Amino acid sequence: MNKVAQPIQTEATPEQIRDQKSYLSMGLTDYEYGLIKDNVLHRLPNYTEVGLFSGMWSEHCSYKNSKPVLKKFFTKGQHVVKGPGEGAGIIDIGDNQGVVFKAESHNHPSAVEPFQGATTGVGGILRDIFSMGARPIASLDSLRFATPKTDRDNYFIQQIVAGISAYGNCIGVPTVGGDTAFDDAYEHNPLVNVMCVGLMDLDKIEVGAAAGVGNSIIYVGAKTGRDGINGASFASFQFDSDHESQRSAVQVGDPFTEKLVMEACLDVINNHSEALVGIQDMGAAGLVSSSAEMGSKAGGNGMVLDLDLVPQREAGMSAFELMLSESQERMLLCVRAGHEDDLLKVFADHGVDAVVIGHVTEGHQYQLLHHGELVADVPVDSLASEAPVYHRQSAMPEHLKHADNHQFQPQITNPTETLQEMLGQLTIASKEAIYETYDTQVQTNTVVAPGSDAAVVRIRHYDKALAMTTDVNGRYLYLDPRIGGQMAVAESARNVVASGAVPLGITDCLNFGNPEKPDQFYELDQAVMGMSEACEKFAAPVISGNVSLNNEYDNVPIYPTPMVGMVGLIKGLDHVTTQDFKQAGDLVYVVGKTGAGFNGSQIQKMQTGEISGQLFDFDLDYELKIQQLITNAIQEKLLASAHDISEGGLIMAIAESTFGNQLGVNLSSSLSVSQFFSETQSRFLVSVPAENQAKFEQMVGKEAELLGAVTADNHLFVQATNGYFDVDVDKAFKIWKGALSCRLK
Amino acid sequence: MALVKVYVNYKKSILNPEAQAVNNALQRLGYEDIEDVKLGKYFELTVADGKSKADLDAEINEICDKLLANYNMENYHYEIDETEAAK
Amino acid sequence: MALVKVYVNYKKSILNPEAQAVNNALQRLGYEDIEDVKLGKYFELTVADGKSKADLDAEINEICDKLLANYNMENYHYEIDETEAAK
Amino acid sequence: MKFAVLAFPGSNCEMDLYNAIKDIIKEDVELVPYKSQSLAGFDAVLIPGGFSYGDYLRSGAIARLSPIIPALQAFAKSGKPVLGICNGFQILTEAGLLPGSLQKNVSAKFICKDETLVVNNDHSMFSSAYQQGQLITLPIAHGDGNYYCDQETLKELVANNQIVFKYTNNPNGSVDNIAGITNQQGNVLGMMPHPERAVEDILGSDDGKGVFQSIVKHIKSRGVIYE
Ligand SMILES: Nc1ncnc2c1ncn2[C@@H]1O[C@H](COP(=O)(O)OP(=O)(O)O)[C@@H](O)[C@H]1O
Ligand SMILES: [Mg+2]
Repeated sequence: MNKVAQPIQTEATPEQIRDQKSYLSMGLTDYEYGLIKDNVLHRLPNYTEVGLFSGMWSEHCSYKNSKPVLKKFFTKGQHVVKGPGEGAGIIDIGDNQGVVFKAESHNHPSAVEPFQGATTGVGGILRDIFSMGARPIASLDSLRFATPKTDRDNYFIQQIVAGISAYGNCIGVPTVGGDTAFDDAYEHNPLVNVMCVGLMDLDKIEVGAAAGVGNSIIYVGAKTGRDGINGASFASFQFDSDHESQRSAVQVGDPFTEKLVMEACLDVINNHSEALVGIQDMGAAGLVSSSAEMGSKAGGNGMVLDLDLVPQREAGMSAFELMLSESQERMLLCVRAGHEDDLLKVFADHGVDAVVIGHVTEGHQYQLLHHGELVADVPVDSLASEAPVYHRQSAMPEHLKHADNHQFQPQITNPTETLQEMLGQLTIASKEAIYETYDTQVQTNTVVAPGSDAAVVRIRHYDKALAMTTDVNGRYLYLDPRIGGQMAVAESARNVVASGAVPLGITDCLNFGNPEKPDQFYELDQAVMGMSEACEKFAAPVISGNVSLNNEYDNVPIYPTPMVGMVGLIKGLDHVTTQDFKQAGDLVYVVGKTGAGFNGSQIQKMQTGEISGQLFDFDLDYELKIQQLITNAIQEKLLASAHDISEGGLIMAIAESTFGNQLGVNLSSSLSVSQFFSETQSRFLVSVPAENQAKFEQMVGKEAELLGAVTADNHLFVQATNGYFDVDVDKAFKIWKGALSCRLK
Repeated sequence: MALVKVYVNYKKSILNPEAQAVNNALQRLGYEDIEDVKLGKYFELTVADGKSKADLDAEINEICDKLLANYNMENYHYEIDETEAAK
Repeated sequence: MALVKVYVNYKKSILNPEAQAVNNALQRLGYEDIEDVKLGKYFELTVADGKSKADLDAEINEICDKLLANYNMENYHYEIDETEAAK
Repeated sequence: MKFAVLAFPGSNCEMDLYNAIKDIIKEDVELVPYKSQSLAGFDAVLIPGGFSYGDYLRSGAIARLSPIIPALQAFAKSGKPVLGICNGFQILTEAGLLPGSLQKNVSAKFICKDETLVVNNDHSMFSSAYQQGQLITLPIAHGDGNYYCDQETLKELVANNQIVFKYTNNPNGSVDNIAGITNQQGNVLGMMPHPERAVEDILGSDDGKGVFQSIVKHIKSRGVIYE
């Protein structure tokens, strides 16, 4: 049964690669191969070199299709310490403190192997944060699934959630929020995005650069195995005769090792900075990408690595495999010559393996030695900064060209029944079944755990806190990628504002289809423009992000889904605000005008089974104005609660606000029953203690409508112009809370 | 009744952090003659009588593929023990 | 080299939630002839040569008592397989 | 008085405990690494939650082989307070300092949420700040919190009044709703809920303070302070 020894695969010769065009199956195009041969090397690349280029020139490492688009992002701001380009971005929050955040997608690995795909997604984004010198203080997860129909579907979702839970809980970083939506647009391409937030002292910034001739390159962490070798570039490339083991190239997350690696790296950064030149995690395209990027970033030097020194979990690994393996929990450091032993000892004390595997050289060449032979010799910039960039064609998708400009009209005969049906929709229903499996409190700074708008994490020993959220509604983007992109940023800002914060900046995961198809590229391009406009409006620059393309199946892409992860600053713990009504007698207002926001809404989906028509209007200036009103009201301490109004509309916001403290409401309004389900943007539901009424009304003027008051009787009653909603809060709560947990049992 | 013993193990190239942790602990405890540790799962399924050997094989393979083993990462094998079950 | 196969199982009286979950899943999937599921751990220790059988037995028992099994909840047994290891 | 907080590779609540003692209880506290072999100078030892050694194999099984464990055993034997929380509880059972063991939750999932506990014994050195029968709210956060012991052991636990905290709404399948027990001498407590996460109103509850205040009261009332 067991083979005695794995035959080492026979590597194609440079001529065979050229003649058989085997670079195609490794992910390089004819054009790219030509560039390497004629413009970069002026000779035929060998097998290992083709591997290096295929990894480094993949979308994942080079952003070759998205770079021109990403340039459009608004990235400036006086508090931005580091914008896109490093492992993660940094924003100054005063007191010599920086908040560091970034998001990462692990859609494709999770689709293949849900549990491990999710764990390694969490592990990867954590490394991005601590490699900047920041301690991770919170994670958030943004998930998109098809509505589960079979046990298998349920199991798949459970495995994703279990993977996030297993990794985050073990390493001791609280998962404090996220968002989850269900739509069959994600049937073949579920989305698993994880965002991590870290905190650092600004005088301890590290960069991923390897400079200074003679300085050493140190490999830290887990041993290298044959895992995930096809990760970054070639989804279907066969590099081994043995198909069985090809399939097994799954990466397994080891949060325990990562915890040791994290503590050790933070120790080195904080206490041994004199020895450290640069540090970077090994992510996509493992060793080659981390080392080549570090070398290229430093500029002006080369690098040589001796692969025999790389710690290896398996025997007989080729240079190709060693360089492209995506084994987890590994870091790469550049260390000042003469300090190597000091640092190796620090790592040893933490129980972490670390070895010198090479050094920075004169010149510009990136050279690899294996078994004493030079197996690759390429200009370091050719791998990293000089990767090709493509300007793709853009064309409006068919479904946008003839979109009906009438808004959908909900059919409602019994408002209470429609409300109850809505409460049970998985996208609307409580996500407690998910976040209950996450440790939301470890580190004991979580002031607002999942269940309100944004999560709030305080900064210990300071009177300030961070609010954080992830949001995006792909349905809106499907109907209008530009305005939908604006709305994604606006919603995240509303969540942050409702929690008492002022937006600081965003990170993103751009989950889109195939950029080589003009209509799918159009969505990406337009979405980014829309997001960028909103970011500028809210003074919330993009400081980091991640791209996941080719989310299509049978030529049908997912909804364009640019996840927005926003962080805001709360300048005083007494500004922290949650969505729950606090006390009977408090007055309830809806702030912001309600229109007919039905195309792309939850009620359209629920009643017609599809999303269609032209997206409803949106005005960024009005949005900003309303958000500022809320911020002022919170800072003046006028509000008892604030909740942003999003999917499901005003009536959902009202119901959700009653759940936390089991209170009721008695409201009446100038809106029609249908309008209660409208998803018009730029609105909040707030409650105001009676003694603040005059002050509040003066502040908001005509932008708020007084609806009534919070009641103690645990009953929801809302009178609309043409009908009323009337339900026991307990009953509504049970439907809302039970819908997802029943599925995930 | 048949007793089916199913062994599920990680494939060779897959990292098994748990086995590694056990191995490290044994080394620290001074058991230096332990050269390698593998760790897998061991299931015992009690199956009602009435199926032919071929049908039983088919069922067990199906169960393993669907549920007990993760084909991305794990191998399995099993033994059918008819006598044990009688006990 | 000897290959030692160690089986660690829950004691009879103990309800194992994981085995229970597997059993429930099998029932839901329609495998109604599965009457019971037990789930334990299966270790393979590769041990360097040079110990007498008695010493090896002593060592393995010690390792199991100290680390591999929890006597409150678990039983273990093991087999020494000298031929396998030679391969 | 001075608390020791042990830190094992993979522990992740040691700073939470440290901060709770230092900032809220306002007593001396020091982290003690697992490699240390002495607990001299400490009045009480706290074993934090987390995933020591990844909780690989069984929760707490590998941690209990650490160099600090003999010192911990001696410390416990001397009658001074030892409190293990969550993973700390698991380590104490694996180390034989508390009876029984902690199995996977019946749901087979990790659970993080607030639970209401009833104080079942307000005489212990960990619970004297509470009233008998008092209801308190503490968060739980564990995958293996399902306390198991055989019937005979349970009888002893009850007879000796070793069950200090019980769940009012059993979240994990624990025998007899047990959330926390002491050893027979009463100086070693293991509990799954996290009192250190409930020491400030802004974090949702300060019901957990009583556990630490009880220890301080115990030490100070004895007038024996090891410094
Ligand atoms: N996958 C998830 N992980 C953690 N928390 C989640 C997840 N999905 C939703 N939540 C939490 O549930 C609450 C409601 O989420 P959501 O409906 O997306 O809020 P909103 O519409 O206000 O953005 C939030 O507190 C959110 O953080
Ligand atoms: Mg919200």
